[in-house]
Amino acid sequence: MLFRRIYQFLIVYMVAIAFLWMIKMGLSLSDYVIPGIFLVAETAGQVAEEYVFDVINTLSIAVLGQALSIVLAFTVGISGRKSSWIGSFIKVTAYNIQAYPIVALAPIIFILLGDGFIPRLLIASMICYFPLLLSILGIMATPVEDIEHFYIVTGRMRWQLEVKIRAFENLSKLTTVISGSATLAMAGTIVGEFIAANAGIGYSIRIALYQSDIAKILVALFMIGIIISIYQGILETMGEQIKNKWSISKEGVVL
Amino acid sequence: MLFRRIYQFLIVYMVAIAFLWMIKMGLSLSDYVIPGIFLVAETAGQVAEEYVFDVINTLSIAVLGQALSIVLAFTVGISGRKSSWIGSFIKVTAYNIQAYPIVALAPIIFILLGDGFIPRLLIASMICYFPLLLSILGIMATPVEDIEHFYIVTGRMRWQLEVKIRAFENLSKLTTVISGSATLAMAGTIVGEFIAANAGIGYSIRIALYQSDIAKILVALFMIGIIISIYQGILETMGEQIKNKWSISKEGVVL
Amino acid sequence: ARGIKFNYRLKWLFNTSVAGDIYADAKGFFRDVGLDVTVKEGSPEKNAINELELGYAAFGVASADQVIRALDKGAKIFVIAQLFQVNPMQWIYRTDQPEIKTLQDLKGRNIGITFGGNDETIMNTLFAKAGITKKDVTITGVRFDFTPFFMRKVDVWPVYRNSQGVILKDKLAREGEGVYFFNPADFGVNFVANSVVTSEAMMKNNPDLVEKFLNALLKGWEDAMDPAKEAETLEAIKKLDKGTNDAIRKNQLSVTRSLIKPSVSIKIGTIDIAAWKQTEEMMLKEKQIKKSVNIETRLIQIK
Amino acid sequence: MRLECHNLNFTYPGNTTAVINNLSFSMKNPGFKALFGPSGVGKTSLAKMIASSKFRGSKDIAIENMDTILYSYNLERLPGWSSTGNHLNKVTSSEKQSVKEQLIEIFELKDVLGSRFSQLSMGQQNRINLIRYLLQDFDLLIMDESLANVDEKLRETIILAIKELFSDKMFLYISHNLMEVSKFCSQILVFRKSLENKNSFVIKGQDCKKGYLLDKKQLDITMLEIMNAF
Amino acid sequence: MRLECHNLNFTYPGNTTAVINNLSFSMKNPGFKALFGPSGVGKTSLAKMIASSKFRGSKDIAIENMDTILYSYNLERLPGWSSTGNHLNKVTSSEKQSVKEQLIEIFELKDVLGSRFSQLSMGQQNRINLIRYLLQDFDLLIMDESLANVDEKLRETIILAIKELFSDKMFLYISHNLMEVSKFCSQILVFRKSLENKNSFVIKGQDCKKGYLLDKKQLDITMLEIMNAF
Ligand SMILES: Nc1ncnc2c1ncn2[C@@H]1O[C@H](COP(=O)(O)OP(=O)(O)OP(=O)(O)O)[C@@H](O)[C@H]1O
Ligand SMILES: Nc1ncnc2c1ncn2[C@@H]1O[C@H](COP(=O)(O)OP(=O)(O)OP(=O)(O)O)[C@@H](O)[C@H]1O
Ligand SMILES: [Mg+2]
Ligand SMILES: [Mg+2]
Repeated sequence: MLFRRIYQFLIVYMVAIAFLWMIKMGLSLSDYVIPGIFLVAETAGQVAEEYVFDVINTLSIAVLGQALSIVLAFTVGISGRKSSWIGSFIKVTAYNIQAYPIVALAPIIFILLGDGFIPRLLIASMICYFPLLLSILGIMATPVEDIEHFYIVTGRMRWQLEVKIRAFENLSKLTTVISGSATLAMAGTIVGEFIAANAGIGYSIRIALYQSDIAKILVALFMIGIIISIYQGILETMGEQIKNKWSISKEGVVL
Repeated sequence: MLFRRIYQFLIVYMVAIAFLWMIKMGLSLSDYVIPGIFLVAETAGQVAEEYVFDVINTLSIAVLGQALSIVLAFTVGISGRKSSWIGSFIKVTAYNIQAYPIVALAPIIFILLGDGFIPRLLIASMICYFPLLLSILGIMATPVEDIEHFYIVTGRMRWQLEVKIRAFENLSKLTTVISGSATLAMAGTIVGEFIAANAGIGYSIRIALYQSDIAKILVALFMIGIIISIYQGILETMGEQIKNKWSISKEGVVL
Repeated sequence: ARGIKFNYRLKWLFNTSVAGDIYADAKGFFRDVGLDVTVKEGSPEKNAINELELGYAAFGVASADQVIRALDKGAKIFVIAQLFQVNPMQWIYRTDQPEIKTLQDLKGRNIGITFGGNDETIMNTLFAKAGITKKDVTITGVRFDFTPFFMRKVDVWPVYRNSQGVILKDKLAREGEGVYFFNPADFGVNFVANSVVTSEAMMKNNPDLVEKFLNALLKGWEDAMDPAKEAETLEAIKKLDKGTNDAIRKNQLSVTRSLIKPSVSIKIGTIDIAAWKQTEEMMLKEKQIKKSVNIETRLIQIK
Repeated sequence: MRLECHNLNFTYPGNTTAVINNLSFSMKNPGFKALFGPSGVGKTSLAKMIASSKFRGSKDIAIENMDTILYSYNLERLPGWSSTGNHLNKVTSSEKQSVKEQLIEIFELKDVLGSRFSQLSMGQQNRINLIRYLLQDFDLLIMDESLANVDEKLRETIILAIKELFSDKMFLYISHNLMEVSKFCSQILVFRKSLENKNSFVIKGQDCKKGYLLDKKQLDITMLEIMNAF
Repeated sequence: MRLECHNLNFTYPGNTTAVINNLSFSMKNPGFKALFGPSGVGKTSLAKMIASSKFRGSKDIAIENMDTILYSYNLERLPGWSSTGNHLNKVTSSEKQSVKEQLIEIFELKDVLGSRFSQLSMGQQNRINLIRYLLQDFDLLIMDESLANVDEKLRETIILAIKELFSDKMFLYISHNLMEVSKFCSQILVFRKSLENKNSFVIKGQDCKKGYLLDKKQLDITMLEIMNAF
């Protein structure tokens, strides 16, 4: 699974690069528009080591940010699942904050929080939480009648139980979304670093862009891709294990 | 529903602004850091009309972008739903593209597509499609055994039917995600404009940022919020209607 | 004692164009006068003037347009030193195009402008000066990446002369292309660039501290711009700016020198009052500010 | 204890014909009562109306001395995250612990308490679901085909045990087994198809108790009576 | 046509005791065969094994002259986006059109063809599901409690009609109704509880056809035989 992810990424990356180089040759573009193979290799030699550390730095924030956004999404998703006034109010708030491009909010965030670690984390989780929220809202707002009936009529239904039932019945959807959101957390962290940090691969990308150094960017994208593939692979394996542990292979699977 | 959305947004906005103004007074900050009520009102008078057109311009792209990303998410989600090699390959591709911060890809997009309408649309749908994809993947990868059994054993199962069954059984989750993704499309379009366009509210925000004009940004955020609320409200109403038309209120709802 | 602790917020990322700030810190000039200064990188989203007001920083670097705009909106700040004597915001174009010798030579070209940026104000002033209307030129909005210039979709592209300008020149040279720079100052338009700012409260309550800080900082700049200390300066920069190669850094430093200290006679930090007034006028004309802010009252040249 | 309907009507929204049409009947005292009739005649609909708080207290449905009415049906599921035994414990108050043990014995479920719900056979699922309802506080329990997938022998054991253990409760039993209904229920409401429900009959059943001696003749008469009412 | 098992074994993964343990039996010729036994004994498990392509062709299960084996059960649902009538049409080939009409008549489903599946009563759901299987090509159709929620009268009509209309097919009928199984099936595999299935019996049933005259004595004997095998 993990290996598959990695070599599949390598294929994707190679195809994309080959495509770029075809364009380069086709239009005979110079190295400063699209860097050639030697320039990329040379740049890789120069920055690879540094970028590995950057990406790992970024990943560590992304992991934190993802954890935060999972908590956030569940909190909002659970409290916003009802179609009551307050539920819809929470949804409106959550949706609106999302609608604002982070770049527009960034100045306000800096005014409120200063710079450093916190805004970087906040931006990462703001970008990551919303897609999670959408799925969780969808799942949490859909009753599982044949299980919930008993608890409702006997007055035993608590919101925790309701949430547990709906989460369990949609376990595979949830694990798909959560492990998928890893890439969002990563993208979010990079954006956060791009505008708010002085460390991480997002920061390095900003510098490379300022220097208009596409070769560095290609190297950075490669590093990001590899690390994401590994992280994603690990999450998916974990998701499988949780599914197998918490639930149990359904009857239909055995026979 | 629609009205509720709008006045709920107004509440959220007012609370946020009031909070900012409390900070302003508490720390006695100048209009440059946080603009006061008069400056915001004055700025609103100056730019409101222009911004309304900008936001509508942006919305029109967002609607297109959302449509595109729904198509994209379904295409990828449906072809990536199997756990086969090719399914996982498609997923890896889709995930990786997502992981790359759009700012890093922007130069490449520009090389391939030039600037103007197409990259703006592309960036909007790239930001919007992924959360949709995650939900659709989750839904499409989960069999509905008690319905699918018949079609499988009688050899009548086609992928179209499988997709239709799973979509139908998860209709309310899908409509939640799709109408929720409107805000993502909007945010995506704004980001696209921010980095790649000469029109739209994202472009206006960029100019305001260059001039550190927070008052303009607050006005822009207000416009965006209002339009999003309306768009979202319309989508939700449509979603309800589709649900009511395609499916039928379940037994349990009546009794 | 560790000294008085505060932050100093730069305008932009660590690179050669902040050589003096880096040097003063690296050589312990602040420590020597009993100050514990943290020098922080800047970015478009981080604004030194905001940080002064919020107390996140005690000193900062801001561009003249930021200063004037903030004053227009009631900020209480003072400019205590002007770092760039010549604005690094210039335009690059290839040598296979005719050189721009008079402003009239701008006609017919495709010119890049960052809408909302300083370069727009500067270029508009130049146009007004030369009587050029929007019909005579093609204006293209500029973003952060140079692809349109590389692809020759835009002929004349705005750059920071001492950082990006050097890098681009080098890149094009590798492909055998030469470049010119178009400097508005050569045509009488002096739009002030980065200056050191502090808050009114600081000026009032802690004039000693301001003086100590500024002296240490300017000492850093003087040394950093001293050709004799080039190796040391480059060494200090390299520690913070790994992404650039040595040759480029060296070139950047020499260009920076010409902008910060155009001649030996000019003391670094000298506030060019005339240029400030011209800047304010330009902004007023462009309706970037509503009223005159009497900029000269906010400029304090500390001896 | 009394359950009565007076000219009750119900039509599903969007439908033209009423499912329940002028239905009147009366049932009283604890014990097993049945709803019996052809498939699709409206038994489930009536049962849900009785259990629904929306219809409680309306003048069409009169309920006396019964506060808690529970509706259970054979398609219910238990949550999947732990064993059925655990779930059973969770919903049993401490004073009902011994009843629980007794019921598990009678329902022959000892061996499957360690399994998840999805691992049970259909009949086992039916039984575990019914047990948890019996362990709740209720005055009237509606069992909508709750034992449909259990074999006849065990079903009889279960019904007799319930009647004995919960002799002060009322049960509304919906089943398609004519013999069973005739044997064990005291009153049987027979629905007639495509006629006005008004003409529905309440027929007296044999109401057999544990250790009963079957009067075959009487039973045949009851069954015949029901068949005729059909 | 022949269906045979030789010392068949099956244990669910993770379980310690086998569900099917050294089971051997043989059934042949078209008609109604039954799987009968207490709840949880392994009927569904065996049925799924027979239908599963994984076990086809293994030496334990021998199937002769039957290519298509379909497994149907009572919890299946039809898709919800259009009426059950539409869905039925979609899965019926043109040459089976008339059989379809006939079956709808017999199954008493005319009135509900315009309704969505979720609007049907349980017995109606059972019936519409069974009809669509009957309209497919098959040699052996397994009906796992497929008529569990249908009333006895209609169930009899349906079974008799199926036997008449599909006289060249084999059916494996799983039901908890002793009388029904004894009456209408030609061979009944009786599962015994908690003993080795090896000792399972195949008992000859009455195999009544349409318009039958019931030999009550014979039936009682069969039923007794089954009860004893239990
Ligand atoms: N939600 C609904 N909308 C419309 N019609 C419905 C709905 N639910 C049930 N019906 C119809 O009402 C009638 C009675 O249904 P009900 O479920 O009460 O029957 P029942 O007596 O319980 O039958 P069964 O024995 O098959 O379970 C049926 O004809 C059914 O099609
Ligand atoms: N997926 C599974 N995993 C583990 N055990 C299972 C699984 N499915 C069924 N069982 C067990 O296997 C046994 C036989 O189940 P099966 O469903 O075959 O019984 P059945 O004869 O069809 O019963 P019923 O008449 O109640 O439907 C039961 O004890 C059940 O608990
Ligand atoms: Mg019913
Ligand atoms: Mg079974």
